[in-house]
Amino acid sequence: MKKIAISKLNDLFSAISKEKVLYIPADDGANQARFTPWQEGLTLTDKLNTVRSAKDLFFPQVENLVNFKNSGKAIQIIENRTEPQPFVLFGVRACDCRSFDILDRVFLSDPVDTFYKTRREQGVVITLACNRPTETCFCGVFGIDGADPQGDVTCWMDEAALYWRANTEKGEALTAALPMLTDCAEEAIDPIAAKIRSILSKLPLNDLDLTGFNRDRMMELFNSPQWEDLSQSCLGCGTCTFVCPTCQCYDVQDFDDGQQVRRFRCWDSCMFSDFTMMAHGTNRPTQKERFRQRFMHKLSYFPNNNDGIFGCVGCGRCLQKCPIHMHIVKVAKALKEDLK
Amino acid sequence: MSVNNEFQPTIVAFCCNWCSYAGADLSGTNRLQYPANVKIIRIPCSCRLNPMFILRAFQRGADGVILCGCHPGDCHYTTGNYYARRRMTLLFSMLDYLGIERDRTRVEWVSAAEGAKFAATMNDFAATIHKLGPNRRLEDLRCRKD
Amino acid sequence: MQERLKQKALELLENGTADRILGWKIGEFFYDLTPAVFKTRQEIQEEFVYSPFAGANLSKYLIAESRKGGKVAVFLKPCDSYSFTQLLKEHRIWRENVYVVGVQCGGMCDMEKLRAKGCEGVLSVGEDGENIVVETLYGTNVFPRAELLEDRCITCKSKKVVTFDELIGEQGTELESDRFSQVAQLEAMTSQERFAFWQKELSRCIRCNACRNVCPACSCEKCVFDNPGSGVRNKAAADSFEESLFHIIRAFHVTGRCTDCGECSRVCPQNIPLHLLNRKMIKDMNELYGTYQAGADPDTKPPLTDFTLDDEEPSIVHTRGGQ
Amino acid sequence: MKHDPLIPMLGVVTAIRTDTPDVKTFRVTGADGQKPFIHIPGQCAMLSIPGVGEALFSITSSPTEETYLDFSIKKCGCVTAWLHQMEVGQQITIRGPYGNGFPVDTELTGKDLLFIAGGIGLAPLHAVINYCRHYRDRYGKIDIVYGSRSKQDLVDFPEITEQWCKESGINVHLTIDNPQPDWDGHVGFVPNYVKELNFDTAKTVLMCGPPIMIKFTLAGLMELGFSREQIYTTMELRMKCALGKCGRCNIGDKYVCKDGPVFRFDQLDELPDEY
Amino acid sequence: MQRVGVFVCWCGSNIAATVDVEKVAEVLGQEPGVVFSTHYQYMCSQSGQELIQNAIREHSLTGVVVCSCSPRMHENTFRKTCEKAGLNPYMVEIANIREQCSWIHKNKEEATQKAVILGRAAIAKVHLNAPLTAGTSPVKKRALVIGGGIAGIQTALDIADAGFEVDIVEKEPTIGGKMTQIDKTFPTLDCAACILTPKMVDAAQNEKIKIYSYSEVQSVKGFVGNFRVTIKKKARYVDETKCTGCGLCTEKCPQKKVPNAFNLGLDQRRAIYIPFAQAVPKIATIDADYCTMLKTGKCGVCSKVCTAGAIDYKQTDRFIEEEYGAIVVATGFNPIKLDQYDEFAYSQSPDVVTSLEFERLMNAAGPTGGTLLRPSDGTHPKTIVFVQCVGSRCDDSKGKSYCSKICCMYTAKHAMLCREKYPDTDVYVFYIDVRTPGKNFDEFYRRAVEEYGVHYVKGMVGKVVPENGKLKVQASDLLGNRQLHIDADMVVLAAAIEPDKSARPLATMLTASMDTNDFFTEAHPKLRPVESPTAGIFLSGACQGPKDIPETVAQASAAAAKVIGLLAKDSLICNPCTAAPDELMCNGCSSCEKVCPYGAITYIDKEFRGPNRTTLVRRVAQVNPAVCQGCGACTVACPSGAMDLKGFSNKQIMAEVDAICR
Repeated sequence: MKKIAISKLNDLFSAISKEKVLYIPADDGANQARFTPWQEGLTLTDKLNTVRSAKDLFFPQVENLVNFKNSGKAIQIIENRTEPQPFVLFGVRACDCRSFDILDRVFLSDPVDTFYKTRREQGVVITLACNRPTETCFCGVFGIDGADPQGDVTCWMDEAALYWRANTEKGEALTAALPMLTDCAEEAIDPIAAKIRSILSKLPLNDLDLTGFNRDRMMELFNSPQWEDLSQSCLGCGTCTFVCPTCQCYDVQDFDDGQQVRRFRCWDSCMFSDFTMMAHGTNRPTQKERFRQRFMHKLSYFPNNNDGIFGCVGCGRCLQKCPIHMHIVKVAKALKEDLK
Repeated sequence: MSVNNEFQPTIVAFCCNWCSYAGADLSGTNRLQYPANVKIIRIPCSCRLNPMFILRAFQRGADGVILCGCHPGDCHYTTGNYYARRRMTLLFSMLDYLGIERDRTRVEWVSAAEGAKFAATMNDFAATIHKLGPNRRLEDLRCRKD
Repeated sequence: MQERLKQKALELLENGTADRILGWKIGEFFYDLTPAVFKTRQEIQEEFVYSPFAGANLSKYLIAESRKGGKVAVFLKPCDSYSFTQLLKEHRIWRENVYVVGVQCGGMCDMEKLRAKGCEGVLSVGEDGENIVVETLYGTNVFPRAELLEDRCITCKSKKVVTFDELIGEQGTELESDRFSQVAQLEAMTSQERFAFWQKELSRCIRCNACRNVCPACSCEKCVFDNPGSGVRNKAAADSFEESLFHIIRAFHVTGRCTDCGECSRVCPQNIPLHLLNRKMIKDMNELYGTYQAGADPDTKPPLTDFTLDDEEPSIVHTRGGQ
Repeated sequence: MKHDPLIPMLGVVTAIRTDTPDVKTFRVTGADGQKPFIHIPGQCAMLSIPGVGEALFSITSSPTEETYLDFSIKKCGCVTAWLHQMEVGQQITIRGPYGNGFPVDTELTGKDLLFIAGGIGLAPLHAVINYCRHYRDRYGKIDIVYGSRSKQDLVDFPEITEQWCKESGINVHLTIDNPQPDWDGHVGFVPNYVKELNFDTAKTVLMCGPPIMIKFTLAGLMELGFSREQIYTTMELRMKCALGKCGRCNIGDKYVCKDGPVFRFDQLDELPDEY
Repeated sequence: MQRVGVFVCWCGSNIAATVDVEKVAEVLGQEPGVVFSTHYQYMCSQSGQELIQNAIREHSLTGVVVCSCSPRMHENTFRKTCEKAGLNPYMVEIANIREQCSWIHKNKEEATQKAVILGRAAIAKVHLNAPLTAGTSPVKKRALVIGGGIAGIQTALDIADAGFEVDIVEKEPTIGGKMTQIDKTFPTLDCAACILTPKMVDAAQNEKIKIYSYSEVQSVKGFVGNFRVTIKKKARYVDETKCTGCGLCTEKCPQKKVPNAFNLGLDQRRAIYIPFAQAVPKIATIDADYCTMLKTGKCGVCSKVCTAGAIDYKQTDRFIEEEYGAIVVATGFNPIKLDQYDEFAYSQSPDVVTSLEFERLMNAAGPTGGTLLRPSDGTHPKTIVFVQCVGSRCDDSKGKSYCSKICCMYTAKHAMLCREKYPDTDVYVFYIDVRTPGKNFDEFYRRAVEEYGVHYVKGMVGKVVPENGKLKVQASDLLGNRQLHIDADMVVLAAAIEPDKSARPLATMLTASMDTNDFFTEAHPKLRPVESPTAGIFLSGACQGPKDIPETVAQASAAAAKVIGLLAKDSLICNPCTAAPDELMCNGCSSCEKVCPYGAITYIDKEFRGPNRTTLVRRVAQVNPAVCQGCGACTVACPSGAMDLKGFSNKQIMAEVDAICR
């Protein structure tokens, strides 16, 4: 366990960013926080979390895959991917940190997505315990401990100091390069963690119970008559998807810039009406099917294929951002009724 | 880009078939010169010009877009240019509001008889765009050619 | 107010005026209301809510709801009623299947503003005169109600319910509001400043389409940006150009149809002031072509489908606004 | 730099055969003239024309063909329309193989096989049939029921009549929907024909065709006493990545591109009806 | 994606001199989808067209791009060429590399580069072209002539002669127009009335001709072959069916102080009047501005004296709707108002007159009974100064930039007639140039100078000042290089002529185009001089440009011939480039309907298949392809992009944009 005085935070950031690009959650001037490359003068946000999740850094909204050049009957494949530079992501919350595990299960399973993989390899994740969880937090439901997040390095903060614990080799290596961190006792964080846990225990959404959302009940959940009513107000926008740290659906599109064809990958949302559109129709023709897909994926399909791990980390972003507030907690609670 | 690396703007001129395209033809018939950067796209009427086309042109690397149509009152389809006038006024105002240079877009009414006006307009517009330099505020970086 | 609406809903259901009610449904918290169709007495009694967080404009749902069998009753706030009327004008809602109950609105509250005041872990709110009392995990806070109002409500244009079958409470009037002041401020900037402003705002866009999907004017069967046949389909904000393109074209498509209900800015997860684009168009139309309020009546021609012989030339742009 | 599975390789169209008014078969090799990859019958590949789009197609040729891949493609969308107007020598991009394929070397060996195909549905089965013909001794009796709207719409008619029909141990049953002058074979829809043919139930069925055909043929086979464990089919859904990641082609918790496209009907029964 | 053939035309040296046609053909040959590319000296020639046709057959082309002159020139030619080779004519695109490239650029490299880009745009467009088939629409076999002057009368007579019904709408109470006011005609000096009035009578008596006098066109809807016109018959307060034209009322009417418009206000008439003796129809008309009865309700004299009982004070404007296959515009001209010409003292002295007023003063049926007298004091003028080009060939804003064409000749006529009738008068003509290009025109002018001793002075009159009953004329003699001061008794101004004021609103109704001077534009200045660019609208007489009588009559007959050609057809082929909605995307919002100038868009409720085997009814737009003229206003009004224009689709135009900006 290491520590550094809060007043020295700037030195720490400065030292880290000498070697690697450092992203920290900072206010963006529009009343919200986002991960921003650190530069002299940039300070940590007071906000609990960023609006856009930390997945952006590993799975960006848009990335170029490959270029082509068509000429006559010939095609030239131009691989022009830029390898990501090493970077450090500071201030990741416990929920977002868990989301990397979920994304890993998708992108690092065979066949491995090399774009994601290299970013994961290049990125050092420094998590930060949540001093002030908010009412929309329900990470605890998924066994995530906001008082002791994972990642390459875990940090805790109180008024005086930042506490630092390296968890992995990557974390150790980074720590070794930061001499301003001084040693301290493991127990130093206990009061902080205890305080956090006492708040976590009072969170209103702790009562969310997801037992029974397993493979055996998949068909039952799928055929629930409630989907009709639940999906009724859904606008079919991609807000929940795009702020979600675990949503990873993507689209591959070509853009002809007049000289070359750029094939890029971009986020997509299963809530969008054309998500599964083919030349002769779509198998999810109404918002009901699309809405069902998103929540079934998070609550049933994903855990079925991944040792029961839910595709949700309880970050609460969709609870705050859904234009009509039809969020995963409402859906899960409604479906739970069916399983009783 | 031309050989001497001087900025050569790309200018798209949308011309209505009945007046301005004929006006452009007339300026050709009269051998009135205007810069080769100006490329004309024939549309049936100025009211056919969808704002999307203008934005598309800027996206793909145009530095200026001009719409030429019949003089108000002379539209072959009676009222087309009146609608075009309102649409373009509002569109240009919005582009201006978004901070796009006002001079990159223009509407000019050119009749079939105004070959000289057509050439003069194009010369003037091309000079204006040349002065403004490359379109940087409403461009798609993927389409940038340099 | 909520009780009066509830009673009305029950009454309409019971006397057969409507066989279902479109309203707002209670959520996990006091603020996360969801538009919902209520079919039974029980649902209404237990779940129907009308509170300062019932911001969602219900009129767009009626496009689909009015086409279903039977009759749906709906509660429309003044600004929602403008959207409703505009949709009627565009023949999108089957009027005969809708029973409209107009409701007055004292302005809706904005959770984002509460959070911006550092209120985290909000558990409940109460009203104490003109103050809002907020209980949080971390203690109690008191704020004047006016400070929590949504921006769109601060510059409310009208308290008049334009179309209704029945009204709960007093009919309101059109208000003098300075809703264009922000637009005017932008206009007064230099071109470079405006560009910087919008670049900063629009670059945050994540193309979630919430603004479009919530917008009552954006109710196309298929949006051009979703249609592969349109030639401009794009769903990713792959280049800053595409964000601009999307928002410019969207603003243009709703020009003369946008009632300035403000939903676009309310739902934007990135807090982009999208209404400033639409308001600019409204301001321009008012100044150039005479005052026009979309949705204010079912007949007036929208400015873009109309003209006069002596309209201003597009070059007028050069003489308006800042440098 | 690692090669990403999303990045395709170059292929060349070396031959184009027009099968029916809306089906063409394209022979594709790698840019080096070699077969791009080894596949299992029933697997698919992503073909693409940069700027037009990428789409998944069943590989029609048997893995036993050593130098090329064949794709029988029906014109139905913008990628296929583009493919249809290509000329020999056109380069395309290709990546694959994707999907599980038919269990030709495990569950199907030693079995009597019944292939049922409708229209372009023959394409994936074609690979299996020729694989089975190549390793004829590994399989029992082979019956093929193939139907289409008309004689002109029967894909790969010459190969069927001149090779398959003439091979011993293979019974080919062709049918068309409506009578026509130059047709002296069976007339009628595939499901009915299957029932008429009254196959014994000691067969493993491989079926592919339009949904309506599948639905009624399945019912017919049930009537004949077949069990759902005996019947395989192959699915087609919207796909972008074919890697099980983009999130489109799932049916319940199974991804068609990874866990499929070949499913047994008893497996499908456990999945939501969303296809 | 099409199989495209590219054909680059040299146009002799017109293109080839500034554009490297060989290179253009070569570069365009590399474009996607281009399977054949060549160049040839004259693509529009017989062998050029054969070249295209052979290529279509040999290379199974599905699209053709011709890089040549303007599509306005030869698009149709090449469409027909391709059609003959079995290609849909709308699979042809023209890249305009002559008018918009080779003719305006001098640098060959630059022009070649531009030609390539224009070619690329055309190729990009043709890839998205779809075969279009033209529909047909029936032709209403009836023509409308607007304006009953000599032009209108001649056109109507010729059309009627061919056996078609024709209506004349004349805004004045009588047909005849300006020619009725003219005394003699140049260069033959025969009497205008003598040659005009028989034609007026012919028109009135022709069974195929119907004259709507004192009427105006109120609205025009429809399109070629199918115009629906509303004609306003203005209230003349006289029952046309009863009035015998006896003229008694016009003598008895107590209101005598009405300026006589027919004599240009040089004398007065009654409130009820027949413009002149030979008026057709010869029916009285009450001038509502002056009639005491209509204004105060007290009088009724005419009603009392009318034995036919034709007076009807309660008459109102009536509206008649008629259908026509073709419309001829013959709205004629007027001299410009000279209020702004203070230097000629037109407003100050009654003895400064326009040529048309002078015409009335010389006319036997005019206010002076044919004796030339000064309007001010009724004395005989001894010195007359004619000023030419008053408001013609003018640089300033009060005049016209064009030459009014007829002034030189009528001034010569006036001068000659003066000298002939009153040899004791001195006649001066001030001119800039004397233009006499016409049969026997120059001879006529020379006779005026040589035989009649008219003083022709090259120079402009600077000022006319009325002083002691005389008109002091200051002028310059450019040839003599001196200032002239003439004490004249009368000054005659050859005022420029301009189109009638009714022409502009009419043009808007007809959707016919006009030039900046409000003359109607012809479809082609040389090859189609009597047609408006708007199909079914034809031009007759001075509404198209200044003309003398023989030219007017010639054009009138030419317009008639064109009308006859149109009416002889049973049906017309429609423009296939019309708007069409994609019903699946149509919102039914009516935006398109509101901007359609032709009323071509209607709505129906249509049932569609919805998801999951449901059906839903939606309001969707329908376009009548026979009515749609293809302007595209609706396509932009449509927010969902459901409405698109065939031949100029969104994707086609964007493909052109992309190709140009590439």
